[in-house]
Amino acid sequence: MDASQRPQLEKKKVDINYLLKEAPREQHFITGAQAMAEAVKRANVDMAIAYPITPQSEVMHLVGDIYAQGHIKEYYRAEEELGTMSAIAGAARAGVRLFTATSGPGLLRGLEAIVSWSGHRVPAVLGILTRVVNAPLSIQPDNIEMAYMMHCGAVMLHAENQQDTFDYTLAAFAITEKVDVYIPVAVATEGFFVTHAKGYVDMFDEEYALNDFDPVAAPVPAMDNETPPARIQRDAPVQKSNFMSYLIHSVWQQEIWDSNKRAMKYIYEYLGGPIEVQNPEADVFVLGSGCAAAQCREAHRYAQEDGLSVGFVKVKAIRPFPTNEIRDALKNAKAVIVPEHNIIGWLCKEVKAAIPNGGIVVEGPRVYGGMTLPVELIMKEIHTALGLEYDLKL
Amino acid sequence: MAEQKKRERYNIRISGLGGQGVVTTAHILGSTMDNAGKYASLVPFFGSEKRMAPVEAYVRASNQPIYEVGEVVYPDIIMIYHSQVVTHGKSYTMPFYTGLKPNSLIIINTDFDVLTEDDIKVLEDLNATVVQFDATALALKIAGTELATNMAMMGMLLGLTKLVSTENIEAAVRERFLGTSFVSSGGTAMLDSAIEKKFKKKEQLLEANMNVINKTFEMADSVDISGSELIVRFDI
Amino acid sequence: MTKRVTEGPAGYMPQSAPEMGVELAPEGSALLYGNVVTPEEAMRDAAIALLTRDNPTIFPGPQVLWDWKDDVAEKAAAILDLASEIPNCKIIPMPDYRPKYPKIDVKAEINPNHPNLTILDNRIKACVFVGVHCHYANLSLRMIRAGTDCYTTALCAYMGHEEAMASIRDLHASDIQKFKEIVIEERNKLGIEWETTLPPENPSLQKEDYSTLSPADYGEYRSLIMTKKGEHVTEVE
Amino acid sequence: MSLKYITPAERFKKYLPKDYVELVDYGPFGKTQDEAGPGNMGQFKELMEEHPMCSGCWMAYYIRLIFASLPQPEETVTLGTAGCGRLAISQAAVPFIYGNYGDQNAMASGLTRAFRLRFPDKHKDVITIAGDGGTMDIGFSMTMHSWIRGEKFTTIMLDNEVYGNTGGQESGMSPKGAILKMAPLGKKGEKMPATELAKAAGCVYTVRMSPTNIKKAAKIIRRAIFVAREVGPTFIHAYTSCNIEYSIPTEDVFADAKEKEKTRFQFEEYMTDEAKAVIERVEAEEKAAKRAKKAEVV
Repeated sequence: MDASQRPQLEKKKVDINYLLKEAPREQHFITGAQAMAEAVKRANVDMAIAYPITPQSEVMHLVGDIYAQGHIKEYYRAEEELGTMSAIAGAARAGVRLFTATSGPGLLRGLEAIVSWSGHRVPAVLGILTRVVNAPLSIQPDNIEMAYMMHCGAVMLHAENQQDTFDYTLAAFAITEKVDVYIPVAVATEGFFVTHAKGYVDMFDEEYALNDFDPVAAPVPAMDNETPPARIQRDAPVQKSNFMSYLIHSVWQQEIWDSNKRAMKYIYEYLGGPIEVQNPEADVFVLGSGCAAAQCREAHRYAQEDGLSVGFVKVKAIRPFPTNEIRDALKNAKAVIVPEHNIIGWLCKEVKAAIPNGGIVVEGPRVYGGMTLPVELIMKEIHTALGLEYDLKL
Repeated sequence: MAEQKKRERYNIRISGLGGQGVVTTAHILGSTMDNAGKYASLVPFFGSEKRMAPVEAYVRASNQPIYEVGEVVYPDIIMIYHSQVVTHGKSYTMPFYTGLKPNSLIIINTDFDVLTEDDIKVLEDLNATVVQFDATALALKIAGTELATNMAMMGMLLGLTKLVSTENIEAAVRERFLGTSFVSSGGTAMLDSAIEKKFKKKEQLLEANMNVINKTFEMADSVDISGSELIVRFDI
Repeated sequence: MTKRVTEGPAGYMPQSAPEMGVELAPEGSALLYGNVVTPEEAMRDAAIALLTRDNPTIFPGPQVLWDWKDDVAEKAAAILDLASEIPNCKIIPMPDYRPKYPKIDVKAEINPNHPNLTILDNRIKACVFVGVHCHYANLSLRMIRAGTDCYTTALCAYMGHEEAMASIRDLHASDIQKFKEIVIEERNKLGIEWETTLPPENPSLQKEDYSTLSPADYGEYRSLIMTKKGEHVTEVE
Repeated sequence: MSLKYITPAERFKKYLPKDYVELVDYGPFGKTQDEAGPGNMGQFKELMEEHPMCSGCWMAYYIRLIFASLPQPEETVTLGTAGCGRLAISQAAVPFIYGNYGDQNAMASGLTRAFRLRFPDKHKDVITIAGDGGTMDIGFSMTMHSWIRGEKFTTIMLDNEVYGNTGGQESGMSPKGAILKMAPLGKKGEKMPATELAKAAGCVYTVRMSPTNIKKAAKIIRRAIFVAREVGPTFIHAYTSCNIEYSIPTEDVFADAKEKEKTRFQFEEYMTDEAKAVIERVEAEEKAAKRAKKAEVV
């Protein structure tokens, strides 16, 4: 059956600010996968394309269910991730609101298409439910795939928990569709630790939904035979010739990263800023994103209880990277501990590059290959940084 | 301290249209420098278009080894093989003098004054010298074929810069037409066979080319490129 | 006011304006040389540029050239009213965005893949972009700033353009009319005499005199000439 | 039928370049095949005129034919991928989507479904036009799965039996024994049975042909589009020689196409009953419209 013949649920269509800030909310105890799907349910999504991979599958199963219930107009299981991501790019040309999600190896398989989304001005929301990608095979949580995503031009948000997953996913739809942004927004959170774990999520009623997608308010024409010009090639192959400037590809790339930069004001508007800071006057900081931020938050609380001078920074936006905000937050820090769920320490590298005194950055603790990041490891680093003993056996 | 040898270094941008021998010139220039025991590096550039479409090639020539790669963005010599490069913007680099360094040399093949007032002002500010002559007519007159236009242009360049001797050039031209050396494209091979048909023997072809080069050396001798005049013109 | 974004040429590979720290103007404001100002201030500066610099030109884009939405006619009329008040103003359209083979006619159109061909050939020193989709407008404005000394004005229906010298956002037909009034005021202040005159039609539309035209006149394009139905060409070259 | 987006704003018409004005005045938008179809090529403003393909290119000719045969060019979107074809397709006055390597049928799947949900009352024709490499090698999985899913759009494979644009390498569609780049000892495997694969994957209308007859080729293109609108995936496997890589002298290109028609590209048309019903209905309607018009004139 064609999508247009399917019954659609009646919704109260409202603006994103109302959804995020005003709509009355009630607390639910749900998994991260549910939280992402519940956000998609309320985002008035036109089309979602699914392909299974653990631990993402849960999300797209649930999105399939809400499609069956009439919250989404079109949904199908694609052949594999490259096909999925390409189909998202094709559908985007028609001017519709889109969602898909993937994990680790799936992200890498789809990456050829994903890296071109920004340049092709594809406004879509991509869920990344992180997972190991290295050989040998594993399905465990590890967010190394985010390092590959960081140079694609896409906006990237990293959710700490189920609540963030719900809020960021909704905000992502609003951000990706801004005329001055119009590049994809990825919402990442840790597989299993968040996707399969339950947490508290304040949600508004599902009778509310985001306003309809407006294909006209766009920096590029929809290729729908309704929007001029007729002779468009939005994604022209541009190579040096006498009818192409030397600069054309460069200014195009600049435009993508400028669009990424322009997303920052919306991150302030919808997420209250790209970072969260606690105890800004502290000597030692713990800084993390995603699940690592949850571990840091806990460590920060233990430290407060012990009367230690420890501050906390949560990085919500990985792209655009909050360079100025982090530099400002850490300007008086004597040490910054950056715990991560991957071996290469991509966040650590970003933080080092962002501040003038990179030497204060403590690399780790890091865990990977599916290991949990115990708060005690962070506490040990805090104590070391403060010149204190911390007794941690094993 | 050992006396440091003065660095002679020319970064040359050659702009023309497909079929004019732009890339061939770059190759011969390279060989010429090599024959003279000096150094050269060249970067041909073909666009995706064909006949009468712009072609640019870049040559770096020096008495010392050359390390850098890529197109010449900031040239100190520009060679323009066709007036349309200037008048129709038929150049990858628009306008044609983009990036030109001060006190530089421009050689233009044209049968009329191509530079506009605005161009002249820019070039005067750069203290450039423009040598303007009808290389195509000269090639026709001396060698009996337009296909020797590139020889006239190259001869003028080498005559003005005194980078190498005519013997070095002859060796390079000989290598180009008598050797089994590099062929820059399928189109070039076609033109080669056309020009070879024109001359019964390859020796004749070589001689005709050398006559053009010798003539341009003579013409170049009469020019003072450090003079105050912006445009130097020749009657052919 | 420190000018942060100015006429070029800014160089081989300049930073983009957002990279330089320029942000889009908030609602109700405009950008002038990268600074947030009132729309009137920006319009006044742009008006002076259009009145005092050589070969002022308006580049209308697909969103105002094609009759696809209800408000197009009104905007088109307003743009022509504005053009009529700028002495010797030309209109050179950007009808679409594809890289056009083999080459655009620089007198007849501007193309986002190499806008400088048109700017340089026509020696345009002040221009207005209107109705061009934001992505392509940004690419064009950036290349123009990199390679030419043209003063750029962006009249944008959305959020404006950091890259332009003067950028007006949330544009309606009434804003174009207001801009026109400012042009007239500034023109009077400058003492420039001008009678309201529509710009000349597109030069490519001029009727060719077929009685004297031979296919050879088409030069390298002569192979593209095709006969119309019932027409017989007896002489070729 | 929406012609608005290709109608100039009244007051701007005289400021448009000539070729756009002519496209609007003499182009095939909103016209019938009798007014602006392949039979009249050269007498109306074609959707694609100048292109950077090699002289004598049979692929360029067939691409022109595709554009001239479109039932409604004003409601058509084309998709393609890397290869010679896109050089010409991108010069047509019909939106063209160029994605990544071989992903045209995956993109078309998303696009077609999105069109159907956005425009329930319109037929938007979606056509992928890609080479043999794009369709059968790098894009194989996405091509096959779009057919297996029954996606309602047309796939046209421009088969020149070689990777022309990258310099003449062997493709899955090259004939056995062909000595090409990356097959220095001759191709070992057989030419892939494209139309058989298409039928097995669920295409409801497939044709293999060497487009030597303009009228016939145009009819096939239109049939494939009409059937895709209503029934399911359709596929045209067309021979479009590469005269450069196979060294076919320009004057022999047509003779080569004729010869291939007798060998590897023997005409084969397959349709399901449902597809047949659509074709018969549409062609009867067209005939009736033609007759009515004739009567009107008389």
